[in-house]
Amino acid sequence: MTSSVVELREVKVERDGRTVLDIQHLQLELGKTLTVIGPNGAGKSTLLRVVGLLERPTHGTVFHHGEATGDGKQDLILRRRLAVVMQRPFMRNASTWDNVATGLKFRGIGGSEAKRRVGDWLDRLGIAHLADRNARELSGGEAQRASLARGLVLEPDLLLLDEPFAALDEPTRLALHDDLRNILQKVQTATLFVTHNRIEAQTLSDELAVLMDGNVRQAGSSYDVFYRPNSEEVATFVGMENIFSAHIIEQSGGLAAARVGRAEITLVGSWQQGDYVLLGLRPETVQIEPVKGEHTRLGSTNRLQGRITAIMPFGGQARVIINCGFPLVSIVTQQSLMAMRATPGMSVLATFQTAALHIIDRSRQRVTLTPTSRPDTSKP
Amino acid sequence: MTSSVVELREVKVERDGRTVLDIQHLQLELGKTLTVIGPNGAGKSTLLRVVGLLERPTHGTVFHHGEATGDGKQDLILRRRLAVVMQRPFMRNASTWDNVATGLKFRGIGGSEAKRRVGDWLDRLGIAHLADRNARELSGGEAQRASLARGLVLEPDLLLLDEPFAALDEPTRLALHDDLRNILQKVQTATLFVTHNRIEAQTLSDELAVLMDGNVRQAGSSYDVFYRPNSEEVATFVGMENIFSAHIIEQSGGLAAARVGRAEITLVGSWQQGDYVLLGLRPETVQIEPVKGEHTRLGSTNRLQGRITAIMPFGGQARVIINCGFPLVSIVTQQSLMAMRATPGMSVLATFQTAALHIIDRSRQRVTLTPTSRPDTSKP
Amino acid sequence: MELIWNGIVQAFKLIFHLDSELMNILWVTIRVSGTATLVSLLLGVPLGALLGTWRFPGRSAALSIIHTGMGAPPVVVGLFVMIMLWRSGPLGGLNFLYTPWAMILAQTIIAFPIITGFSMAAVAQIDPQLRQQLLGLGASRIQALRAVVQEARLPLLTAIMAGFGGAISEVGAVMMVGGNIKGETRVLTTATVLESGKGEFGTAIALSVILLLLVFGVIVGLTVLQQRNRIT
Amino acid sequence: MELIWNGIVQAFKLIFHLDSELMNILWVTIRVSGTATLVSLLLGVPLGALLGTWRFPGRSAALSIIHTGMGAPPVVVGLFVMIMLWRSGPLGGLNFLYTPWAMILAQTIIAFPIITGFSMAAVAQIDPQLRQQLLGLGASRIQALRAVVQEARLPLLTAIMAGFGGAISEVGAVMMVGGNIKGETRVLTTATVLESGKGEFGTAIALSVILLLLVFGVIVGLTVLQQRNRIT
Amino acid sequence: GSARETDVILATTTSTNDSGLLDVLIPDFESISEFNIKPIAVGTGKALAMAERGEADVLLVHAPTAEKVLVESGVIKRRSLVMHNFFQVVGPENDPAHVAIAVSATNALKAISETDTLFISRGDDSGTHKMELALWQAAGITPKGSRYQESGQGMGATLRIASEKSAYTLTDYGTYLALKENLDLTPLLGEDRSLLNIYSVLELDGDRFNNVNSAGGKDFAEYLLSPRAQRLIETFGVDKYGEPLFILDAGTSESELVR
Ligand SMILES: Nc1ncnc2c1ncn2[C@@H]1O[C@H](COP(=O)(O)OP(=O)(O)OP(=O)(O)O)[C@@H](O)[C@H]1O
Ligand SMILES: Nc1ncnc2c1ncn2[C@@H]1O[C@H](COP(=O)(O)OP(=O)(O)OP(=O)(O)O)[C@@H](O)[C@H]1O
Ligand SMILES: [Mg+2]
Ligand SMILES: [Mg+2]
Repeated sequence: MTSSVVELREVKVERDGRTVLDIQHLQLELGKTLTVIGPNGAGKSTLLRVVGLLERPTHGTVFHHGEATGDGKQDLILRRRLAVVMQRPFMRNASTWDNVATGLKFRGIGGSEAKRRVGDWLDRLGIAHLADRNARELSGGEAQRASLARGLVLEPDLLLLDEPFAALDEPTRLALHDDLRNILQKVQTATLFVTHNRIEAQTLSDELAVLMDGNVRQAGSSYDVFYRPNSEEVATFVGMENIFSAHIIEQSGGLAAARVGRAEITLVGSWQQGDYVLLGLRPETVQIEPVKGEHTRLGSTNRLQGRITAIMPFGGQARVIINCGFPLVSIVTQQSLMAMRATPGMSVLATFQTAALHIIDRSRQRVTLTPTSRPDTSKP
Repeated sequence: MTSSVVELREVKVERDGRTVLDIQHLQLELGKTLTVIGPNGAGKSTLLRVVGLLERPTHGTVFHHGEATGDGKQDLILRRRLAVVMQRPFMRNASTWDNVATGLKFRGIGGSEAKRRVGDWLDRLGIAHLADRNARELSGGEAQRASLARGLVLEPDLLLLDEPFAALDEPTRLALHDDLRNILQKVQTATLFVTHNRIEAQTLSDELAVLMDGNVRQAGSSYDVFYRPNSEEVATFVGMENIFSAHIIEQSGGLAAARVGRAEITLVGSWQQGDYVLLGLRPETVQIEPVKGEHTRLGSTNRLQGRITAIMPFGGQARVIINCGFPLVSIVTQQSLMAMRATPGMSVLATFQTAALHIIDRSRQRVTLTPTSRPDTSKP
Repeated sequence: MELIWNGIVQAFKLIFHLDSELMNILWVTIRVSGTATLVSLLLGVPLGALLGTWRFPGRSAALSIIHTGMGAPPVVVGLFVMIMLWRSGPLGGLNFLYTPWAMILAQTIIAFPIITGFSMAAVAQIDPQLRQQLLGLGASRIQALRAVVQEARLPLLTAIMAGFGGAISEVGAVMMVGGNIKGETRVLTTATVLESGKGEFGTAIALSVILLLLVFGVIVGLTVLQQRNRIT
Repeated sequence: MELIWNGIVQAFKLIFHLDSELMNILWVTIRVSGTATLVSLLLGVPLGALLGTWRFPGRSAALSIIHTGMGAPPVVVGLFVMIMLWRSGPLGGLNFLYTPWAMILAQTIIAFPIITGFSMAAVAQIDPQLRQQLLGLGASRIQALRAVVQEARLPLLTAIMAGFGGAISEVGAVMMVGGNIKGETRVLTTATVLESGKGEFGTAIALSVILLLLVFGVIVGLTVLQQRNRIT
Repeated sequence: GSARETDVILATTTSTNDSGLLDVLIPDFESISEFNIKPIAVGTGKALAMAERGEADVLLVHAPTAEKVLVESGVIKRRSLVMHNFFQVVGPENDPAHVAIAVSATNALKAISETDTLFISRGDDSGTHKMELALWQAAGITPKGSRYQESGQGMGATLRIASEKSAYTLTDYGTYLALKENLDLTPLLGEDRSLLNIYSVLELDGDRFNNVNSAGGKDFAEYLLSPRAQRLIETFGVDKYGEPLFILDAGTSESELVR
């Protein structure tokens, strides 16, 4: 067995009689990073607090390094091996330097050792010039950097990060991703990382868990979760905005023809005629083109005719809603929109690769998260 | 003249003798949304507080609706026409409902009117079920929603939003973008919007200002700022990670050949031989392919040979650093990496369209932000 | 020890018999200390809130004066008030000396700095950004002040308790300016001193117990109020 | 009014002549009230911090008792302490009555609930999430408590001032248990009462002024300390 | 501050202490004795209650009737007269009840009760209060109503109240002399046999209590009666008020005085 740093068994947290967290099983190993994503109020911060021994679960047990926790004295020793960076950067009314040194001081680390480590992390997070400033006067992002430095300076066995980059500017965020991934790989730390940022979620770790209403809805590699979601909710949450149920009408070799509303599409795989399958499609994989030419069946590209109902800006691109009997969302560049002179009401063909269709397989639903028993999720 | 809601003239804010904000001129009009981006500590929140009459500038004057502010009594009337949503959701120790109703109460709006409006906004932000809960017990994202609702419920003439979506989950964030844009367009509000999210910055408004070290470094349409940055700093900040200086060696028709380090590239435009130009290139426009075939000069596609020095995950994609004499960053899909069996040390061709090269024109630097006198920045 | 036990028993006897002298003393006590606390509250909480949120030159001197007031000995207060209220004194015309008004005045001078000082400390502890957020939602300065005071209601209640405690428990000043006149200005503390001076330790203890019960009752009442208001 | 003015003049005369009796009274005052404040501090701040952060059944009852203690009249405290310390009382063996020890005991009983109650209120006002964050950085429970107390240093200082003020300004209890013995247990307040009883209003006012100056000095000292510590 | 064999607790009345006499006598005593006197100034009632419980070693008080009760009960081993002076009826200068021309104290009280003038009683069970009550009784009057107020305080405060309210009151001479400068009160009646104010020293019976320092008490009592102390008492007040405050009584019996 690998060395498990944290293990949760049948952990439940209740508040005012409501269950806000309900984890069957969760395990975290040395050198691994588990990213937790989920909607607001899903229980992510609660999970973090429970894992960090800051809050006792109503039921169940939290194991650290194989030992059951819950004994005050023992817990302190275990807490000294971890570091929590909370969602909000709560700063002591003291200088930034003192704030970052707080955890070291608790551990009796002072002198040149503390000076070196604190100085180092202030530098890495670009806040060395703020060392002498009262931390209560820092800007939102500066405070979050200080909060992050305060945790990282401890070089813990277990690192618990609750949206640590939410207030950072993008260049810093990017630089920190690279930095942090390198550090975490080098220093054999187990990390639990909560984020709302989809790119971040896929960047910082391979393992991902989706928490919803206090339950782990899906767990696996980030590819697994983002490209093979096991339920409509997860699919929607990870950005598969287009979800529809298809009725297989014909099977031919590795391809099948299916009916979605009044439209017909091609999908990959072997199916029984009459089967119903749930399909997910990311809007960025849907292109639009002017209506022209023939409609080919069972090809590698699906073409659905529809009418544009709305065009909305999305970053440098645009989100286009097309009514093909059912609404289909597409994200396209401004350029291609201009080239087509697309306007609401216009008839267009929405096209997407057959390979871009994801089958949402509810049978893969599972609630425990044990890396060792995880189904094989090798990437394509 | 259009009706200016806010105007700042030669406003300076000093703290402990340091200038944290220095705005020559800034004007905000009814029905328009100005987005402010900039690194942490740039002074964005300070700007917001000054505009919101929460802080008096050390020098200069803030005008609201054409009137100079600074008189306590008059300021209250003006403050009643605006709403500030601060970066951190400071909640009163009261129910969520009461928190959202706070501003209405200050204005003496109660009864069924308040009930309708508060209920409406709680609904829109998906926190109606939290109405009776103490707002101090809300999760990070829930609190931010409440904070946003608290401002929007006031339906102000001037809306000041400081990173209001930072803690929201992505689906909610997306939905709110659309919602908010629609609302702001409908209800003739002037909006000042601070964000770190690049997509958000381009989605919510056309006008954008880049604040750095307290100064407006660039202002204009979001296309202008993101695709025609006027300095290295701005370029880097908006994501043009590749910036290099090119030496024109040959001009032929609308194309020019230039030397970058030891490599040679083609660019669009008319130049004098011997000119130096500063170029910016977004990593997502750089592709990589195996080394093969001929190297064509003065084509629409630039091809630079180099060696991969690092591959880092980036969301579902990967960031690849290629050494072509100078480092070049490319963002490519995992699939294309796999197809090439790319590994660090491997020789590759980095390719990018000539049209993807942006010329950074320092002569366009400007520090005032007056929408009416903005240079024409029609999109391509 | 036996003395204390007997005193407690006597206290309950006095209470249950609705002893008319005791009832009068109780009534004067509650009226005087209640009024003094109320006046101190109405003046002290706004002033404290203002001092806690508004930075101005000389603020720290003002605070030192308030804090000194918190430590001003009641006997000193009593002495000064008495001299002021003497017939020959500057406020002699009011004819307040040896009336409950004089006692209210003295107790207000004692309770006011306590309530002001602690209101100040309570309000200063609230994040100034909350106040900014409230102003940004359209609060007038007064509305913001009121809201900030509401945020600090827990320590403020403690301040009120301390102010009331300081007023009702005080004896030196009310003795001097009230005169401890039976049926008019005799309160629980002065009665306790009197009985103890007479060597009537049993009665003194009985009065002490009644005084403690009164304070306890008021405090439990305020605490319940505070608990109920915790989540509005 | 003239009386007050003469008193002030006399106060400065006494101070500048280093009047030996005054010096003795000052020394006893400072020793007794200083010790009582210190003891109350050492006991009250940790207890208050604990009550402010730790929720347990019966906490609200404990708070009510502390709050009642804040309002417990010094005369009552004096009476009970006296009875305890009597030769025939349970603590008679200590032979503390009519010594500074008895006064320290009484003043501690008076200052302790004040300091505890306000420490509680001050610490309870600190966001509980800050404490969680500190624990999450490896603080032991005691380290976290200490850090939280440090956060509340502003209102805590006010609490200390109030505790010291309560102790030094008290007269009923120290009179009873100290006996106001010249050269031994006479402090500024009891001396003031004595002089005022003798009709020596000038001296009484002089002593009052000196007492106020002493309190003011201590408070200005503490305030300076607080200002200096604002940004550590 | 631990137990000292030499400590002697002297329970005395506020008026004795306020007069300043003890500030003269105690240092003198301590200069010739190994004992250390701790004077505790309390109300007469409390002083007697302290004696009853053995909380004092020696008493200097002025409430003959109550003192005799203690002597009879055996708490007090010896009671000796030290000195005396006279109580005074004082009141506003215009003297609406014409107390100044009253033939006796009882007549004066009768006169006061018949006019519309306030009388302030100490009401604190002190020696002065007991005397006042005895006088009312002798006059056959039960004082009550709004014109009879009880201050429940010491002599000084009571005089102050009487002065402020233009009322009559009964006071010991020493306190009146000390305070009269700041009072609008005139001495109207004194030197009446019935207004005798007798101070006695009371020694506790050491055999009845565990911790009473009866040797120290005895030593101090004997000192008060000694010529050395009597000389100090005899001249006390002369320099300040131009007349002595107390008249010597050492060796005199009470019956001699009253007659
Ligand atoms: N009291 C103060 N004394 C000195 N500097 C201060 C004070 N308060 C704020 N600052 C500094 O002013 C600068 C601007 O702060 P501001 O909050 O406006 O930044 P911001 O652009 O909103 O940053 P962020 O993206 O991190 O929220 C920061 O560097 C901050 O540290
Ligand atoms: N004291 C409480 N009583 C009742 N419910 C509570 C209490 N505290 C928190 N909750 C609820 O518990 C749920 C989980 O909260 P948690 O902070 O773990 O969410 P989260 O997943 O971190 O959300 P976010 O993304 O917004 O930070 C939320 O719905 C929150 O409102
Ligand atoms: Mg959270
Ligand atoms: Mg900010």
